[in-house]
Amino acid sequence: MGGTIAVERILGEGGALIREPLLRIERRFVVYEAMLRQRRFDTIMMRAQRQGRIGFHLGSEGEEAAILGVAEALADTDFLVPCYRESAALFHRGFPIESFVDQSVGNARDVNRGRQMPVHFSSADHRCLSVSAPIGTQIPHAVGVGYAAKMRDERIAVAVFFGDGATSSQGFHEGLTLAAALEVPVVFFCRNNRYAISLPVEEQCRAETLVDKAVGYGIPAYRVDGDDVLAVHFRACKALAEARSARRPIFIELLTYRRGAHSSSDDPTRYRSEVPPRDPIQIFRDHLYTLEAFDEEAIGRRIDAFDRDLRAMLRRAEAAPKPSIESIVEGVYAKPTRTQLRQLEAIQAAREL
Amino acid sequence: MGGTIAVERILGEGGALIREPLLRIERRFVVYEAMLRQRRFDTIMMRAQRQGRIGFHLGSEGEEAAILGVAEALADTDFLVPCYRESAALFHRGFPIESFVDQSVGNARDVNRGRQMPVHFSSADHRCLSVSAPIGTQIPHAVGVGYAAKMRDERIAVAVFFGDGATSSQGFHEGLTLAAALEVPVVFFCRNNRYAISLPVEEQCRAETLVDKAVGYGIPAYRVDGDDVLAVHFRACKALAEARSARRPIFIELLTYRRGAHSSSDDPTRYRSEVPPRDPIQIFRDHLYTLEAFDEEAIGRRIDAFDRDLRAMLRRAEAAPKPSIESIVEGVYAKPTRTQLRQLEAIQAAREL
Amino acid sequence: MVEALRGALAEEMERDANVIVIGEDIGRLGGVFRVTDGLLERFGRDRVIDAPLAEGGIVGTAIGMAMHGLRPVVEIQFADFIYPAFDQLVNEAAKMRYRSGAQFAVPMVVRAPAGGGIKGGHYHSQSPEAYFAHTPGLKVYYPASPNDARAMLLEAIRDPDPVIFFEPKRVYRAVREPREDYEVRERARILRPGEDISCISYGASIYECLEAAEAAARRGIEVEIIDLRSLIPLDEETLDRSVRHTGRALIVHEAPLTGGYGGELVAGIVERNFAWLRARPMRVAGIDAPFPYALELEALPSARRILLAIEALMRESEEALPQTVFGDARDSRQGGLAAARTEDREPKNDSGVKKGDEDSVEGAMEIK
Amino acid sequence: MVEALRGALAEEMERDANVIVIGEDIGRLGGVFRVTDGLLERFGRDRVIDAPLAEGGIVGTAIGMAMHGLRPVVEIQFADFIYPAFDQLVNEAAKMRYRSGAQFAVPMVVRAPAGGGIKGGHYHSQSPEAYFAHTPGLKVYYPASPNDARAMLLEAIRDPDPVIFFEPKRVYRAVREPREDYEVRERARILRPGEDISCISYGASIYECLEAAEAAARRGIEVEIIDLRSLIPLDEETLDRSVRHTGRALIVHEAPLTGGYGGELVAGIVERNFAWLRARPMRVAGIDAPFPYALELEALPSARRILLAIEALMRESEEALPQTVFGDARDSRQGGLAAARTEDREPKNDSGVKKGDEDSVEGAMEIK
Ligand SMILES: Cc1ncc(C[n+]2csc(CCOP(=O)(O)OP(=O)(O)O)c2C)c(N)n1
Ligand SMILES: Cc1ncc(C[n+]2csc(CCOP(=O)(O)OP(=O)(O)O)c2C)c(N)n1
Ligand SMILES: [Mg+2]
Ligand SMILES: [Mg+2]
Repeated sequence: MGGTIAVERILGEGGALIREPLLRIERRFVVYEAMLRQRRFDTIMMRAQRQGRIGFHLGSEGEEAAILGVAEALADTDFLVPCYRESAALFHRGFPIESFVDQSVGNARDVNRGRQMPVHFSSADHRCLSVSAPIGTQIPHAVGVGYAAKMRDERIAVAVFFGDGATSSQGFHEGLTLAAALEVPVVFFCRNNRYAISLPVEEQCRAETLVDKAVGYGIPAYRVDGDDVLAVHFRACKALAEARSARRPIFIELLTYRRGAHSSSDDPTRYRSEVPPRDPIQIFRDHLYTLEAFDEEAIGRRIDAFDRDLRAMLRRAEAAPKPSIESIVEGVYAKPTRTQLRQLEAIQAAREL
Repeated sequence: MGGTIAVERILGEGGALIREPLLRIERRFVVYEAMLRQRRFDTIMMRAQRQGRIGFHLGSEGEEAAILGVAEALADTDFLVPCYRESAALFHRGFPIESFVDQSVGNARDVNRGRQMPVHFSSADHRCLSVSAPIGTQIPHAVGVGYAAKMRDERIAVAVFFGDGATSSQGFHEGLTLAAALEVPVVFFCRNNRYAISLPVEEQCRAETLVDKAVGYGIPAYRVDGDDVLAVHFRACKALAEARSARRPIFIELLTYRRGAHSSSDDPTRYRSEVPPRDPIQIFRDHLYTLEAFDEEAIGRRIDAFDRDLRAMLRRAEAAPKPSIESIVEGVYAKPTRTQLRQLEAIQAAREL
Repeated sequence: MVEALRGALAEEMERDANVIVIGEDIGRLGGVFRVTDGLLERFGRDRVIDAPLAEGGIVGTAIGMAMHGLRPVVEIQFADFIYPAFDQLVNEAAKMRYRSGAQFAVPMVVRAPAGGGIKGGHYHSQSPEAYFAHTPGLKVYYPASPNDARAMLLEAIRDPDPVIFFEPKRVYRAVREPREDYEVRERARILRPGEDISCISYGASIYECLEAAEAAARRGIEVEIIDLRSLIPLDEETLDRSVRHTGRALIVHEAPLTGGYGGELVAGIVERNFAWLRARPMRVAGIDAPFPYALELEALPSARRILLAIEALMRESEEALPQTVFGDARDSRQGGLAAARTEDREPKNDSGVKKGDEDSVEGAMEIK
Repeated sequence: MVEALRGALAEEMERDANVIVIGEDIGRLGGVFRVTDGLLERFGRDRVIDAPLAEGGIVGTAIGMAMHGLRPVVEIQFADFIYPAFDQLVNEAAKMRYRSGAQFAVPMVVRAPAGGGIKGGHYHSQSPEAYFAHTPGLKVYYPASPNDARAMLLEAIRDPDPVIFFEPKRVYRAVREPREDYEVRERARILRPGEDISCISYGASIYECLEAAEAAARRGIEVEIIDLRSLIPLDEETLDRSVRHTGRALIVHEAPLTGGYGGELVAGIVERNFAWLRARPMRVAGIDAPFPYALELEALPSARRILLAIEALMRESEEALPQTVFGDARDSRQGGLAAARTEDREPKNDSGVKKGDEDSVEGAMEIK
């Protein structure tokens, strides 16, 4: 049974390498910096939320290795199908952080036109599907995108993310069932951060591991230490390459831990008190210390600059105009209905009251 | 992985026993007779459908061993949660066949008051839940019944049936997830008859076996030759007993074959042409021949008598009045709504036109 | 109608390599109603997908396909089994364009045989269109005739938005008509012109309405029959023109009355045409109950029930206002309205109801 | 309202050992809105079940529980997440009693925080009541005040039928009132009596209606506000009495307009009270779009939009019929109706609207 699948690791005690990683040394610094930047980003955004400057935030504290290890392994042509916690992966593909901030504020510059809650990003330009709140629904979408790519004979892979809690959802079961039946180039990344809001994974699922679930679909599965960014990157590279060439689904459980609250609306002290495991940023740093070229100070300076930049972005986002009132009915259909136009008129009339 | 779980068998070549069954000799004759009766029942009902005397039928040809092996193992206090192919199990609990015939005709005597299609039986008196057409929905119901029994401290088990195709459904995934989390005394009987209407099980599911699916929920699983009634009975007895005492779910795959059409609406020649495996009735008969007390002729006479009885039941059912027009709105709610009463009036007025 | 649908699918699959069909038993078996019969042989397994028993997964996968360039046409075996896909349809497909600022769209069609009359009981008879009509972002089509089905399916596949496409299964084999190619473009169609009552319906009920209209005509009541064809978007013009002409509206659908699309139709008609109404609009609908088996014909809006409503509508508007106890009210109101409508009623050529034009197919269809 | 709901749950769990609660994060966390806070400690894990993330499984399991003697109360974390349970609710719970000839019933309550106004965007703001109101076999309750919530939740738990229980989450903390125990029994409630317009609503919109009514009153228009409380079954008497009294109906709800429950209300009101109407009924509803984030206040039926409708309704009924071009029509019709209604309007004590009776809570609630 799945419980016997070993957890893959590359980073050992004191930053030593257990096996050769696929991530080149220069890129390790880039990924590390991205992890730090994301941590800073979440901290500032969470604070902005507390100050009432944005309505909501949901961070990835503790899961940066799991997310960025995968993001680094993706080719530009691959699709990213996020859950909601993977903004770092989108940034890693070049999506401007300012655009995320605009989305969080919900201003007129937001690519989503202020229609979705913060953190519900999307970017067709970066081949990143649209985040939605309902859990697990994106999993079949990834299967469909993978199928379309296969039919169009594109040699790409689709990386879809979801949490441990999502493995109980309909989308998970139906997505994996269809993926196996349709033989699609999709890699399923299950971020097992041990909680679905307040429910520990052991109470979600009585199997020994979540990779056990993949067995039932006939999908090959791997367990990776999700706090070990080199291990995540290694397995993600292999799996994505296999998906691209052999065009079949692969399941990867990334074992990690949600260090922060579920979101800005959550108070985890109500339901847990355990000591968190070691921080993946620290784990990676131990390794980088063993590398001569590691210039921690330079990175620190850039992160501080980012900090200032982000604050400026927030200010600009707040200063930007709200979405136009027309945007409220536009784009529901390619062409608005008569009812929508009448409603728009009524809203405009009420505004002028 | 699941694929390595051996298929349990008791009936060997030429009717020899591979291991000692739990079914006592006298009861073997009873079960055999029930299998034969069910076969005859399905034949006659299918013919009645062809003649336009009933609107629909769905038989269990080839799956009598899987169904009756379980039915025989059930205690009267256990719950039966059927899919739609298990009328034999309900009859085995004492449900009058005439009542099924009334339901098939949809007359005023039908316990369901003519509201459901044929084969959508139910009997609270026999602790048998209500058949519904949507696939897999009954699986969580079984979990709920099991939970209620546990809360009420009843030492009973719940047997829920579903097909191979149903393992792709939401109800399956959610039912097994909840069953594991809530630790309920439910035994999941998956009748793998190799087809979901036209789709072979290999195309539904790429796992080697369906018991592989149980692994992902942490539910212990068994594979049984569903055409070997003694093996089915044996494993069902053990599992039901364990469910009753240890109050936990167990999954059993019954390997069988749907010999007939999916239902009276189906034409299997459109999608399959393979030679069916050996008939479970024949397999059991080989064994009964090795027993001295086996009186095949007496059984044959009783089946012929049943044949006549059934035809009489059909005639009586057809002669019985239709359900009352009031029944059309009664029982949607405990108390009809005003709209329903107005509708009833309009219908009555139209009738009198 | 089965042949018309099959022809439309084949034609569009031929024309556009991005069109694929997916559903349960649609390949080898050709669909339980044979709509997709022959497509597997012609277009191969990649484009004709026999899917596992998972409507949510099928629709969810089709959404993903549509987001990356394909034009999936999903078959739900019976509309009664669409609910496992409800979340994907309502929360995902319907909202995708809007929520992504039009970065993504879901050009997908979900076909589902709907309606009663085939002795299908609770789970092979439902008419769930109102659920989807209440979901902004989804279009809802419901053709009643083979040629409409053909034209509308082609338009639905080419539409940039997700379309829920209900097929009146009772009509699948019962109605045939010589093939004709035309555009529907989300317009309602006047199937039968009439002076007295605007009877608005869709799907298989159309045929009951036509039958009732024949009977009414024998009693001197001329019922105009409007087949909506597209529920969302709604062709308000055709409706309003007719209602203003007749002053009386009757809505007919198979789905349960309460909360059905008929409520929306009545509300909209009243909101837009109150001054023209000579009588309260009426609805004839399916009963507020799960679809029953033995008494299904009673549960359905039959020609008889429609005829009774037609008569009631004429009676009430000409003799008495409903439930009123004030004699003067009826009289003065009717007088007022009658006066008001003279102008509108007389010049029939301006009424928008062009008799015998290409939209009127009176008699062209035969029920078999 | 949170405390009222929590109190009702605790009271009923105390009284009846068969009552259990099940949902996501309802145990240790006490629910994301804290409605179930403290229940785990008080009633234990067997009766307060922190369920896996599977709404369909939760509801399906609750159905089974209800079929064998328990009284499950399900919490759906947000109404927006009820759709994975749609099949279980619509095809199973709703049909169980009917299809089994009353051998089985499903006395289950499904609680779901609904509605907008908390900056929840697409998926934390929806008002899906119309889907369930169109499903025979389900009851739909939608309390607006803490005491109603309390009374109605107790009644829902004791009801032999499945009840979908929407809670206006915007009101959870905003509205407090001194506890009062009374029966609701599926009756609507007149929150504010008025002569001129019957304004019918439910849920959080009630408060917008009240605000609009205040503003209207300053302009001399007296709006009667009716809180439906129970959508299914519907208290037609209270509605009809009020509409016959005022002759004008305004329906307000947050859900999108098209296909919303407002359509049913308008259709029913018109069907039953046509002769008494002085003007077309109007609807003020949420926009036909997924619930937006930044402009959510614009999307909602605000007091301003309601006030505009109130004014339009008065204007149209007194000055002109809508969209008509026939001067004589308006005049004669209005004359007729005005005459007709004199009798009904004058003896106010017979109108059924008892001012200041125990059903009128004007001013008792305060919005915080
Ligand atoms: C269908 C549905 N039900 C409930 C919720 C509320 N909810 C939001 S996140 C969440 C937990 C998700 O846990 P997991 O999948 O482990 O992801 P994580 O947040 O831990 O990354 C829940 C229950 C939802 N968004 N969608
Ligand atoms: C939700 C749903 N989708 C589709 C159907 C149509 N349908 C009826 S039976 C069936 C196949 C079921 O196969 P399986 O679970 O293997 O059971 P079997 O009939 O083989 O016993 C299908 C697709 C249905 N009843 N419900
Ligand atoms: Mg998690
Ligand atoms: Mg099968």
